[in-house]
Amino acid sequence: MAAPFSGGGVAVMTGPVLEIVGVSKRFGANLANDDISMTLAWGEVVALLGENGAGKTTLMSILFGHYMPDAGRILIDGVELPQGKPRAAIRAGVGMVHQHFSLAPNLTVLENVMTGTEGLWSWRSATSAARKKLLAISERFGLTVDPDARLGDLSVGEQQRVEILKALYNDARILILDEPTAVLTNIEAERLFTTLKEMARQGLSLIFISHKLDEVMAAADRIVVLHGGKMVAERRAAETSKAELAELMVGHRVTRPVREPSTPGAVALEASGVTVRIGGIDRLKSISFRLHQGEILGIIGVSGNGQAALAHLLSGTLARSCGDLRLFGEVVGNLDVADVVEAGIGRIPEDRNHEGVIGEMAIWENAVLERIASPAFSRRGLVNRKAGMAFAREIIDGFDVRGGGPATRTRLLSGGNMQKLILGRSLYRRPRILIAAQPARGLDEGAVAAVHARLLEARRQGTAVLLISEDLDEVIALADRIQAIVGGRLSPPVNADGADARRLGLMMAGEWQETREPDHAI
Amino acid sequence: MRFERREHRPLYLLIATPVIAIIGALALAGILISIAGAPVLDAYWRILTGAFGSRLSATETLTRATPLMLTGLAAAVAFRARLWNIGAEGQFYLGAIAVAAASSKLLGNLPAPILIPLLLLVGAIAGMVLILIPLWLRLRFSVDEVVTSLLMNFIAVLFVSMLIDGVLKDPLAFGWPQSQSVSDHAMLAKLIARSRLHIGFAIAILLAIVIHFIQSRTVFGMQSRAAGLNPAGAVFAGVPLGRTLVKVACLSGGLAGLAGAIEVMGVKGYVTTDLSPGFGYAGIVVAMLANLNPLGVVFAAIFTATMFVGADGMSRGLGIPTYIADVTVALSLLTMLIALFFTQYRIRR
Amino acid sequence: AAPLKVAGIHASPVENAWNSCLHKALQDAAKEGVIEYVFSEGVSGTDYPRAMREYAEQGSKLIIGEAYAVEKEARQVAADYPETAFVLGSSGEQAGDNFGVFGTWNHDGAYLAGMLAGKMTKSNVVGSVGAIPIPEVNMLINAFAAGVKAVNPDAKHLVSFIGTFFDPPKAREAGLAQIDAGADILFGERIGTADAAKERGIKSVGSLVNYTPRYPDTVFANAMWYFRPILNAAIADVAAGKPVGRNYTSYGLMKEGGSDIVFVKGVAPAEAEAAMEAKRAEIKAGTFEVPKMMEEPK
Amino acid sequence: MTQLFDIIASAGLWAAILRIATPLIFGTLGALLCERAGVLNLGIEGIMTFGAMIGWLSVYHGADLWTGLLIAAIAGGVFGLLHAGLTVTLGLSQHVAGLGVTLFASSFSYYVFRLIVPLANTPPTIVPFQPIAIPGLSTLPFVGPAFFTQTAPTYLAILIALLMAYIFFRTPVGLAIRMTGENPHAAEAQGVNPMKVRYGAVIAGSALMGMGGAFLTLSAFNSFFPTMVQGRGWICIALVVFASWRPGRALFGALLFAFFDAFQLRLQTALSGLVPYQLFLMTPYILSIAALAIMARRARVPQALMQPYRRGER
Ligand SMILES: Nc1ncnc2c1ncn2[C@@H]1O[C@H](COP(=O)(O)OP(=O)(O)OP(=O)(O)O)[C@@H](O)[C@H]1O
Ligand SMILES: Nc1ncnc2c1ncn2[C@@H]1O[C@H](COP(=O)(O)OP(=O)(O)OP(=O)(O)O)[C@@H](O)[C@H]1O
Ligand SMILES: [Mg+2]
Ligand SMILES: [Mg+2]
Repeated sequence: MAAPFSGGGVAVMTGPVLEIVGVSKRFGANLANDDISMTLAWGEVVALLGENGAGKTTLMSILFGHYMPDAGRILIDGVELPQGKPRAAIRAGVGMVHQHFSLAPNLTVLENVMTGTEGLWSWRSATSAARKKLLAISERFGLTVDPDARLGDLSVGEQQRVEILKALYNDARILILDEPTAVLTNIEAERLFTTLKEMARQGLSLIFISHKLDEVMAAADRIVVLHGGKMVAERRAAETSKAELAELMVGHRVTRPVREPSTPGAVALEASGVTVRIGGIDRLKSISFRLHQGEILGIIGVSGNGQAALAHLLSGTLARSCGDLRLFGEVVGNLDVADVVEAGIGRIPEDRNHEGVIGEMAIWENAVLERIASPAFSRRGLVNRKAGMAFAREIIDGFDVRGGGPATRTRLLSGGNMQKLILGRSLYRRPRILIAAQPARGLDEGAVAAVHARLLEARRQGTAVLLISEDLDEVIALADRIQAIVGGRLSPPVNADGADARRLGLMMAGEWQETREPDHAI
Repeated sequence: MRFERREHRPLYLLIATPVIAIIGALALAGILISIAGAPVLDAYWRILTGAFGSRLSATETLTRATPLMLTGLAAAVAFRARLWNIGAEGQFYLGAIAVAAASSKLLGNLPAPILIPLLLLVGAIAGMVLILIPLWLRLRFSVDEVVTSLLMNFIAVLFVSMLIDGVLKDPLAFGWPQSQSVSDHAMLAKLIARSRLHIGFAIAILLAIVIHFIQSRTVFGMQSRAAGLNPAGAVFAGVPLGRTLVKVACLSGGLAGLAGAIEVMGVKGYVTTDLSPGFGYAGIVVAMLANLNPLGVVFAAIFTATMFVGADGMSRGLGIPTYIADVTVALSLLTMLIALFFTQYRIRR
Repeated sequence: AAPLKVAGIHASPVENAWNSCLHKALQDAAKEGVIEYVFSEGVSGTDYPRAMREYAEQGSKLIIGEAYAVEKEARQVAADYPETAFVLGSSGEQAGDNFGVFGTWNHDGAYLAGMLAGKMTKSNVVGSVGAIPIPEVNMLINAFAAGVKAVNPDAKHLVSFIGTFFDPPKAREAGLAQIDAGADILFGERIGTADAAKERGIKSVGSLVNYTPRYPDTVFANAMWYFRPILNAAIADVAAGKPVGRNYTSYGLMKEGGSDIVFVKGVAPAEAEAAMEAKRAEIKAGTFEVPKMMEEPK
Repeated sequence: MTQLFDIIASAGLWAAILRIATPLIFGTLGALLCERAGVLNLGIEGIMTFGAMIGWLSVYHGADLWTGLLIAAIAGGVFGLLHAGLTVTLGLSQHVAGLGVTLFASSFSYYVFRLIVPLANTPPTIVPFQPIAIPGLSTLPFVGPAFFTQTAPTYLAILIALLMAYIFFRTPVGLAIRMTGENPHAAEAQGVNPMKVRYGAVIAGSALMGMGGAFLTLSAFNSFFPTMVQGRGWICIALVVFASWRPGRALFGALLFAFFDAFQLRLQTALSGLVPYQLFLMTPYILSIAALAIMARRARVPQALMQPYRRGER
């Protein structure tokens, strides 16, 4: 069957290209997909929307054959797809761009693209024909890459392109993109959507997953909303609004706490001209900021622009190459984690599973690990288990951590509860400074509200909060002042009260020069 | 058929699986025994009595378990921190030769109460030195230590072979490549007279208890566990990763070196290149059987030695090939590995 | 009398030539009803003392084996079991009443084979492949070299040691290396040497057991060693209740019938064979003694 | 000095190098194939032992030599299946499973051998592979006797090395194997079943190991005896690293190692042990570690080596 778009002309097709019928999937006790049915028409762009954990990736993985559904069928052009066979899906014209890249850094672009595209048992790879085809596709859709470059040497944006090229190379007629813009800069994201629209015009059918409502409204023809594993709504883009979508996603109206006006105190943390270089690349380029007690300073930006380096620097896990750091007016040298904890800096890491907790250890161990050397939890190298358990219990009670006692393995907690545990251990001692990186990422609306309330309470009590977040609404709601981070540089701060999304968007695109205005706060 | 991770490990499984594994291993060994034409039930009985049926067999089993406990602890300590030390065999030999060298060339004249602890320390340090090379390569060049520590084994044994053929060669050994003997007063006292069981056995058990204590009660134990389970998380929580790994490595290499030292000072008295019938490798087996638990290592080592000594004696009694002993041990390992897997996973569909 | 309970403990697999000498003698004695024979093979150094103890406890009256790798411990075991007689191959001395030793002195045969080889070599280079330069191996190789030199003072003699007792492919490689270095007759102290000779179509001399049936056109002479005389002496001592704590080596000498040369007639020149036979008679008569040179051959 | 030169210039040395290298070539290629698919196979030592035993036993019981070699390959494959079952299906830690396989396969070989072959004065023998003089080439001076008078399996080993290089870098299945070793998730996403690829690679690789073992008893020597593999398997594991996972370099590495071994034996004959032979034997290991240290920087190690792939687990 020839790919319809490869003819270049606009053919007319009737009936859906893809039908998902009654798909269910259970992980342990967790029903990730609950009897989901949806369709996709030829040349259509559908956005799949839902909170984290709503089951979007799971549904797409089932469609692509990574997971076996517990129930349900997938039809392509009316023909049922065998379950659990990515190869069959590829053959039927499904291409998938994964949420986490699946590429081999040691192989070349061409090799990455070619894998699995020929019959395994041929005596020769048709390399030159493949290169020609790859170049043709990349030219046609404006996705330029060097076919012979080693993949590991490419930038994230280029790798994303390779992911899409891989799908297109297989003559995909249905392209699934799982959060394709999560790691892209705004400009890259815009370019991507231009390309995607062009593909749709040429006859490709697309499903993309995104948390960014603006993108969804701009690019999708139709929007499907999942909630708690169920499909809860389906809307034409023209007939809905961002507000409606938000409510559909969450399932109910949630009132987030609001920031009350306050007067910030003394400067708690000051950076001037700080540069962080990792492996020859400047992740932070001479950044400066001041963080006051009793205020929340929001750092916005598209991920991958230096947020991680900033958070790690202030968390004591990264050393700076040059510049000054002052804590309460005193210049400090390179901080390690012990110094940071000692200085009363609380930390909420960006990646809670990877850094925030050690899943196989008990809750109490995770609660005390960062302060295990302090006399509160150990003496002469011996762990005071009793004190640790008591501390954990206080956090569990005080921060409403549900899902287990102090001795429960932390891995068993859900994301939101894990986050509450981390929040609890950082805030319990009333830190003077709190570094919060994406504190509400991956949490459902209720948990988000709880986290926000905690952050505002900390602010009220005089803690200086540095909030690093990609979520503009969150930052606007919480922060007193906002700075944008782009390519390792920090914009001058703006007052949150006067800021709107459009202007912040421009800042995140690096265009603060034009919008510069006097800094009121200082 | 897929495997799904268990969220909870029911107690009955933890108890039942090793039993099932042992039964499985014995059943498979039984097939081989009956192929050799020997009565299987009699063979099982002889394995038991061969390992524990007399004062001799019991002390022999425990003697053989001693180095296994120490190399088992060496592997367990390292593996728990995800440091894949496959080099216990080399560390064992280096510990052994260091003791022989120190005793014959340097310290031999010291009185026993000073000499013996000093020699044990020397053996342990030699083991540490050897493992620090792969660890350094890992920390400095991110070279995986599985292969490097494995390679160090061969270098170590060749090094020992060179020494016992050269500077450390015993001139009284009629040209045999063997090291000079450790002084008589440096030999470890016997636990039981007229047997080979020496106080090294008690030292090994004591160390297992100490290490259990370290792992479960100390800051270092908690930190090394964290480092093993999730390095990034450990770093974020302020665990000094490099330093922790160095300490773990020293503990692991030290235990393996000590195993060599104790084998020389407790049993053999001098070093040859066949001092170890693979104690270093068997230690990995023992550690896995014990699920990396230090107290479990004591039992796993005794179990392994029981299987070996018992099956060895059984083969002598029934006149079937001696190699059945190694086969039985290997089968026990394989069945135990599979059984342990099913304590962590269940089959789904 | 009831047959004596004898146990054999072999550190190597019994295929190893030396062990096979013991094994065969013991099996023969068992067949004749003189003894009851049980054995273990491939017993590592760590396990060897245990095997000794186990047999002692199981009631074996005489234990035959090899103490080389466990000299110290073997004597310890013997001291612990004074009721059991131990007669082990050893480079050391006997100990106490119940620990006897024997060496493997088949150097007479090696000397005689050397006399044949010295007259046969065309390249005037012969070679020996040995295990490890221990006294008994040295003595054997030195005797072969002495035999060669006795009839052909100009001949060159090459030596290599493979560093282990049982690694035939390695012995073969060592043999090939010597052939490449010019040798045209090889003395194979170790099994595997003759394979090299066979491959290159040259002649070779065997040691301990008769290799001629295995390599018919290659091995023309063997320095045989028979364990039976030693075994018989030990059995007799045990039966008579006499202490076995003595050195049994001499029972393995040619003049005692414990060793000899076995050769294929007509391969060596007739006069060489005649000269050799004359020497053989002298040795048997005790009028000629082959020099015992224990130092490492160069 | 001239002595050294004589040794190096002798055709016998070079012929010996190829001969000593052959089992290493087989074993290294086998281990390399497994590792390229992401599976470390420390079962190699035992698998080679079993191959040596079963290959010899088959021929001893009347099979012809090639059948013996084939049976050794199949037996190797069966142990590969065991290793794959433990490491691919169950995802157990690869080095522990591998050590288990080695422990089992070697002791099992000795046991079977002792059961089937009666005790004898000297090990029973078979007629091994005979050197084949390649017409035309074998009569060339020096080069002929050095390189073109080997037994058939030696030529086969070299052929397989070249073939494997071709397969890895020129065919779709080679790419699929490499992708699986680099990132099984990516392979899966492109319709390549990483489980199947790993099974295939481990079984085929283990079959090569079995053949390497069989070479010892069917060509290098003519009988089997316990412990005859003598650590050659571990050397192969080192050589894979030394070869930075490339078949061509594996060939070179095996030859280099064999050079040290052959040279050492000859040097001993010539110089009677002025340099401890252990130093020579150590060299390849030290070189391997050095190579690893240099290469790890460039991160050419198969990225998914030793990482179990479990479907649908994240
Ligand atoms: N392999 C798995 N094993 C166990 N649980 C899983 C697995 N994959 C997904 N889940 C669970 O299924 C649910 C749905 O996950 P899924 O990845 O589909 O969410 P999502 O909507 O894609 O979220 P996100 O926006 O974070 O990508 C979650 O609760 C998740 O924890
Ligand atoms: N890879 C996995 N394997 C097994 N279970 C998982 C996995 N990922 C998630 N789970 C389980 O799925 C459940 C939901 O996980 P998820 O991270 O989606 O929580 P959540 O819905 O975001 O939590 P909350 O509602 O508290 O915010 C939890 O019980 C978690 O333990
Ligand atoms: Mg969620
Ligand atoms: Mg997702």
